[in-house]
Amino acid sequence: EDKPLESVGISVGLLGNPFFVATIKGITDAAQDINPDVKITSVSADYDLNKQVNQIDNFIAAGVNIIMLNAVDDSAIAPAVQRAKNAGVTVAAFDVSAPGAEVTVMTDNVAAGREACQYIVDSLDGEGNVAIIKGPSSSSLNDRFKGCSEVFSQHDEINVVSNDQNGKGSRDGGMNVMQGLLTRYDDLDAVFGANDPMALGAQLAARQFNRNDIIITGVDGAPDTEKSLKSGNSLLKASASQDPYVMAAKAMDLAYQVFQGKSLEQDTVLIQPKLITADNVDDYVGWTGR
Amino acid sequence: MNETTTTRNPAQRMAQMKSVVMALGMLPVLILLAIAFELMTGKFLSFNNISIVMQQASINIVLAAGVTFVILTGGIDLSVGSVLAASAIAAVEVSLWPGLGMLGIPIGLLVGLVLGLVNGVLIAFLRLPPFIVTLGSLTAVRGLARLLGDDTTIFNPDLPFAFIGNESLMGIPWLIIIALAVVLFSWFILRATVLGTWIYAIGGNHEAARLTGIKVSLVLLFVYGVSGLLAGLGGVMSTARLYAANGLQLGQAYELDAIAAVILGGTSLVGGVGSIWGTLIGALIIAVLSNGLILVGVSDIWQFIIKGLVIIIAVALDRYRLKGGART
Amino acid sequence: MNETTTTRNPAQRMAQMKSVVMALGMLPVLILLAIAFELMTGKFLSFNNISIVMQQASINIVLAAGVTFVILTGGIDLSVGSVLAASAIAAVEVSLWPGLGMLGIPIGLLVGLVLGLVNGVLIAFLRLPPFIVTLGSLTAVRGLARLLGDDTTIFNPDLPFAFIGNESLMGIPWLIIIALAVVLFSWFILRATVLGTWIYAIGGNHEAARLTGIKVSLVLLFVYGVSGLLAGLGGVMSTARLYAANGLQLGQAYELDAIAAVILGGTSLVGGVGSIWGTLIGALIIAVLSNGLILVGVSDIWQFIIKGLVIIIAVALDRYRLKGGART
Amino acid sequence: MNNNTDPILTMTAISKTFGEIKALHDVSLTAWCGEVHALMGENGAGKSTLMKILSGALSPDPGGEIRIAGTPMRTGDTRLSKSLGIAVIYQELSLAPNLTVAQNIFLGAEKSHRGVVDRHAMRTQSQPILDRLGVTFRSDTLVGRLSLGERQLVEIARALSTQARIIVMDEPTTSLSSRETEHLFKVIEGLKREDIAILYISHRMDEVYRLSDRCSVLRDGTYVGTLERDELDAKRLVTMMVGRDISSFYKKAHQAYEEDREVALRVEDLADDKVIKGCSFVVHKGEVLGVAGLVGSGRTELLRLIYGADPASRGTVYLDGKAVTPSSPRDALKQGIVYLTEDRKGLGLFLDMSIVDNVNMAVAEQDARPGGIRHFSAAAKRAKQAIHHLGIRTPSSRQAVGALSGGNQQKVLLARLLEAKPRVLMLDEPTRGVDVGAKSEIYRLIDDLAKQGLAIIVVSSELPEIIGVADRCLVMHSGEIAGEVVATPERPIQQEELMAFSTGSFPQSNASEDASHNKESLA
Ligand SMILES: Nc1ncnc2c1ncn2[C@@H]1O[C@H](COP(=O)(O)OP(=O)(O)OP(=O)(O)O)[C@@H](O)[C@H]1O
Ligand SMILES: Nc1ncnc2c1ncn2[C@@H]1O[C@H](COP(=O)(O)OP(=O)(O)OP(=O)(O)O)[C@@H](O)[C@H]1O
Ligand SMILES: [Mg+2]
Ligand SMILES: [Mg+2]
Repeated sequence: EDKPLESVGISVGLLGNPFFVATIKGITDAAQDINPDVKITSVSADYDLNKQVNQIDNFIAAGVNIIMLNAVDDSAIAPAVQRAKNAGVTVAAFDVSAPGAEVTVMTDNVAAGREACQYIVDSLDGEGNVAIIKGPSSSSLNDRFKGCSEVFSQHDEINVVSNDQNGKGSRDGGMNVMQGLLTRYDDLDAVFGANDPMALGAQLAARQFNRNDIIITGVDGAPDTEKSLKSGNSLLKASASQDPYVMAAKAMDLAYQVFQGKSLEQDTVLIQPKLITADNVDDYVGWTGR
Repeated sequence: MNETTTTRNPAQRMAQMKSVVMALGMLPVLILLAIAFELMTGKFLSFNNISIVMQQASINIVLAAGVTFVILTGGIDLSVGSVLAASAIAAVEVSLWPGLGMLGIPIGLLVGLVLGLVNGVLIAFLRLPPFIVTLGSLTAVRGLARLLGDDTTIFNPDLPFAFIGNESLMGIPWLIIIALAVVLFSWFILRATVLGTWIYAIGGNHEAARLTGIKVSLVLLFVYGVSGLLAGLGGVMSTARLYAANGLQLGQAYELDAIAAVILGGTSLVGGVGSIWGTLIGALIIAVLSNGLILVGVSDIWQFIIKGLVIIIAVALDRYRLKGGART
Repeated sequence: MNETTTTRNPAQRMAQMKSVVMALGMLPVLILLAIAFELMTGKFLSFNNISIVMQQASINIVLAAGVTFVILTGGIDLSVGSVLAASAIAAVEVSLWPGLGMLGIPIGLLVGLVLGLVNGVLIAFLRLPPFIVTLGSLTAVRGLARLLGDDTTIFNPDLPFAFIGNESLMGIPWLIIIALAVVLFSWFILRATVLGTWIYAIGGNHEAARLTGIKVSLVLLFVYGVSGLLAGLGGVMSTARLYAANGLQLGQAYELDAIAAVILGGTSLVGGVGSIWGTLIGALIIAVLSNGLILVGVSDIWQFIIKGLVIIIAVALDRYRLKGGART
Repeated sequence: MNNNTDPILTMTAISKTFGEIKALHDVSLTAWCGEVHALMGENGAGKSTLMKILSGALSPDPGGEIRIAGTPMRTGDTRLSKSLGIAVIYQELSLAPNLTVAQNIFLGAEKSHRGVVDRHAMRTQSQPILDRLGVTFRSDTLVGRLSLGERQLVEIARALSTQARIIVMDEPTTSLSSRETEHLFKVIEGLKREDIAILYISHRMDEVYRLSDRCSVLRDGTYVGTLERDELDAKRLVTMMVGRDISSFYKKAHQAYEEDREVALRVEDLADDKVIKGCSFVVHKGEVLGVAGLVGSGRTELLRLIYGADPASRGTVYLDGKAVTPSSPRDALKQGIVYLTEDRKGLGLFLDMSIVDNVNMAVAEQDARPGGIRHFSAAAKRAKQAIHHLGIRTPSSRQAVGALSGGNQQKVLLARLLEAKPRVLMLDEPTRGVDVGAKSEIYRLIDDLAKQGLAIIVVSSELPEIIGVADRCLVMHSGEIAGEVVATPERPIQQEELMAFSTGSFPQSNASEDASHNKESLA
């Protein structure tokens, strides 16, 4: 006899990000396949650990069956997860790992950073001046930064001129940082933005400076990236895509199995990113392609 | 003579009643909200949930108490969120010292106090505008917190003072006890001491306070120091709850919540008018809204909209209730 | 009589000089900063970079101009960031209408104006405190913006009015032209019209203004309407620059930057004192700092610390310069 | 009395500059224990500035010296001055409106045990002082709820509560009626007996005659001279103050009271639910109606109701026979009713704005060019005229009003009102803090306006002023009109009549009888 799935609570880093909107859609669809009347509450922690802990406590109080968690911090969330488990709630982590979660489904962000920056290295034939636009410190952005730095440091002729500017994870921030970088360095060859909004902002700045020779890469494969890649004159050449919808839906399915008391063969799933470029973008399904 | 005293008696009674209503402040709104959420969910007024709400409110109560002191003098403190972050980082780092981990508490408090006093010196002795000074330290202290914490989350799963965030004394969580103690302490200072009278006097008429020989600068130093100290306490509480701190994200926009609690509680931004009980109720209203809306299962977007509207409606009700107030 | 006039002539000259220095306000700080960054980088004072700084400042200038009106009456508007987001979302959505895309501009402005007027009605006619009302709408309008934009980033790579964000008129980017036009317009209203005098009067002494027969409510409605309208304009400008808008992230904390520009520019939070030129310089200081620190290559963390300190030092210098100033 | 002791206070060579305005220039002043030393001078002469330097509220320019009982005092420190026994009643009241009367009285010197306030002690110790001043409000009332005169009494009580050796009174009676003034004078006599030195600033000659042992005069920030009590003489004083001989003060030529004159303003059963309990009266065209009463009797509140500044609970105001009952000050102004507030700083002026802006505030709209653009030259002209007519002492018309002396601020406020070209003029304490020269200028103005057919209501706490200026006088007592007194050419209004009504010692019925009796005797 199956336990009925009545309610699910979702807490994500920042709801306004289309990426997380897609994850919520994935979770909602998967949950409604199980029970069309399931009650789903999704909240945004705005990258504030205190807030996320509050939300988890509130979910516990509300008596949800499953908490779908996109942790603001991949280690410090542990006590709250433990509380939820103690209260008999199933916790599933997606996109970011959470210690103690019964299910974890995430993109390999180190690999994503690696792929996006390998593309730069290849395009520059292993030599040139490059910059990294950081985001606000969060585990997925930090992993991408790590992967990218790894690749760049393996090539002696690649000169990283700047890697400590914060594009705030947004178009606006990416654009402002890129404007500064372009004023400062006349000979910049390529830029890696740790997520697509910052990469797209960097593209806007490069256009303004008429630096149409610059190579920009990002991570996400967001709809606006897709559109840019398809436009034919995109400076944003490649983005290591993740699939938030599939990732989150998968996490939901696994979490339901745990909720039913089944044991999983594999409780951690690492999804490999796929580099999309102008050449393969037409085959790309995209976040909203379902 | 006789006539005047008799005619003034009912007036006096009216005035007394009014002052009771004033002291009640937003309490009716808080009660209404609680009843509404209980009716909608059937889970709100459980002992357990009330305790959760109070715990969630506790840090904001502590911050808001400090900000109440500042606002009563007619100033403002925008830096409490950043100071909280810096103190929390310091507290976690110190808690990692082998054997001396409990020092995290006094050091966290000290960091808060010192940062608050720096604000205070700039405002009280250099006479700089509080808004700009604390906006500056909102930014600078945020940078400092990141620097202290190496721009990452620092974590101590064996935090020696974790009991503060997770345990109870006779069924009442420590966080709640601390928050209420802070409120009582603030109430005592404001209500019963000479210092409290001076704080109100400075907010009521800064120039008059100076002319009567009140040490305005020292009083201002005190209020910003207290605000910093309580932000430091908030940092320690947050650490005890989370076992961790992050220089960039922790405490972001907390100043707005704290100020909102103070103003919702009826304290005037101009200074001189208000009470700590109002602040307590204001902070509880904010926490009840956050908790209740999740219990009801309102979506995040609508939570924003409803929260904003409820805040406005609450003061509108309050204004209506107090109609026909004083001349000034 | 003669005697008094002769002894007072130098006094008058001094007073004039002082008022010039007052009007200059923070200009010396701005110039110092610019020179310092030029010396450090050799690239700051290029025409191109100045143009970039001004472009980056433009949105904040427009917002801060609106907030200047509000603060001059002694009020505050915390909602400009959220209103900007809502207007930007509306502008992008309308720009996607086939053939009618240019309507995005007026609709964006209209959304801002209407939201500003809602604030205004609550403050002017229901007499609610501006801080709480605009804090409420900061939250509620943020929710509205997310609702309008379906809680995601909406974008339009073929934005019909993208020229505003990316093209120039006789070498001067449109964004800069718009920002300066707004400053001139505000200057004209504040300086040359009866309405402007009323705005200062209300900020100077609200009750006296009422007793002098000034239509206080209408003036307040006007200032919050203008603030909303200019936030709407900021939304359109942001859209034209980014080709995209996001209901949750866009405009976060812009209100603090706008208020900081106003206060740095010497406008008093109490109301009644200040000028739009000060606001312009305040906004430029903030933009110069952000741009210059990136040019110098200061790390993100230190940018925070330095920005905060420079803001405080700037007002401290200003205070020192004006020492022994007016009675108030 | 003070022959063989050292002076308690000597101020020597005190100068003070604001920017480059020299407010005081080498002023010296001496005071002995047990004397009342009056300080006189025109508006802006520097009296308040000198006293603020004594209290430490302002720092003098270097060079001067203040000695208390022979020992030099560090200047610019309010705490120090206070601890040396200097208490000040400031001209611009310095009370915290959000605190109670008792809290204000002991502000900065709270009764306490180890930092904990002893409310009971403060209440019980403030009550005798308040009783001595004959106040009717309680010590736990919020100051923000008091009328201006009542606030002045609190300010006085504060100065009396300290163990002062020197008490400075900067125009303490400007908002007090004769009864409170009388109380104050008794207190001052008591203080003299206790060997306390009192520095007394006033523009009222009669007070100076009555109280002072000596009188020093300032003019344009310089010390002119000191007169001993037996040398006091109005003409001489005025000459010292103004620097020239003002031959005669303005004396009103009373107009006969005519029954059949056209009624301009009629007030019927006007009341609010707090203070005013239903007042009815008329004002005729060309008539000056005085309103007398004790502090807190509701005179201000009555005018505010007529002006629409506070909501009335019942009653009607008729203008030229038409019911108008203003709903707001703006409405009243449109009808041609204007009101001069008694609280110039709190409710009247825009202290950070220039004289030009302050004078033109009410008329800027009607002067404006199309599109609401200000007519700057018209505004400048009006301001210039006002400065000239009322003798406002200022370096420039663009001076911020906050930097003017108290009396000059009052003139600026008056100028604004007169620009509005009213039909009914309501003046609440119009000469509050104004010097003798300007005072007679204002009386002349009131008379001229009355001759032009305006209906004028003057509220004043100074009985001689009311008697001098009014054709007819209402007396208020606890929110009601207790009586009416009419002046005739043969028989001017008597001070005693007004006093009797205002203390409520005339029963209602008698009062109206008395008024009709007056009218009969007229016919
Ligand atoms: N803070 C200030 N800034 C500039 N000027 C000032 C300031 N305070 C006083 N003054 C000027 O100093 C002069 C003396 O002012 P003060 O207030 O001492 O006059 P007063 O004799 O008390 O006059 P009144 O009888 O009107 O009260 C005036 O010209 C006044 O404008
Ligand atoms: N808003 C208010 N709330 C409560 N009491 C008030 C208020 N306004 C005035 N009063 C009281 O009403 C009474 C009358 O005040 P009003 O100002 O009319 O007196 P007044 O006759 O003009 O006296 P004064 O000479 O002091 O100006 C005073 O006792 C005052 O304390
Ligand atoms: Mg004076
Ligand atoms: Mg009065």
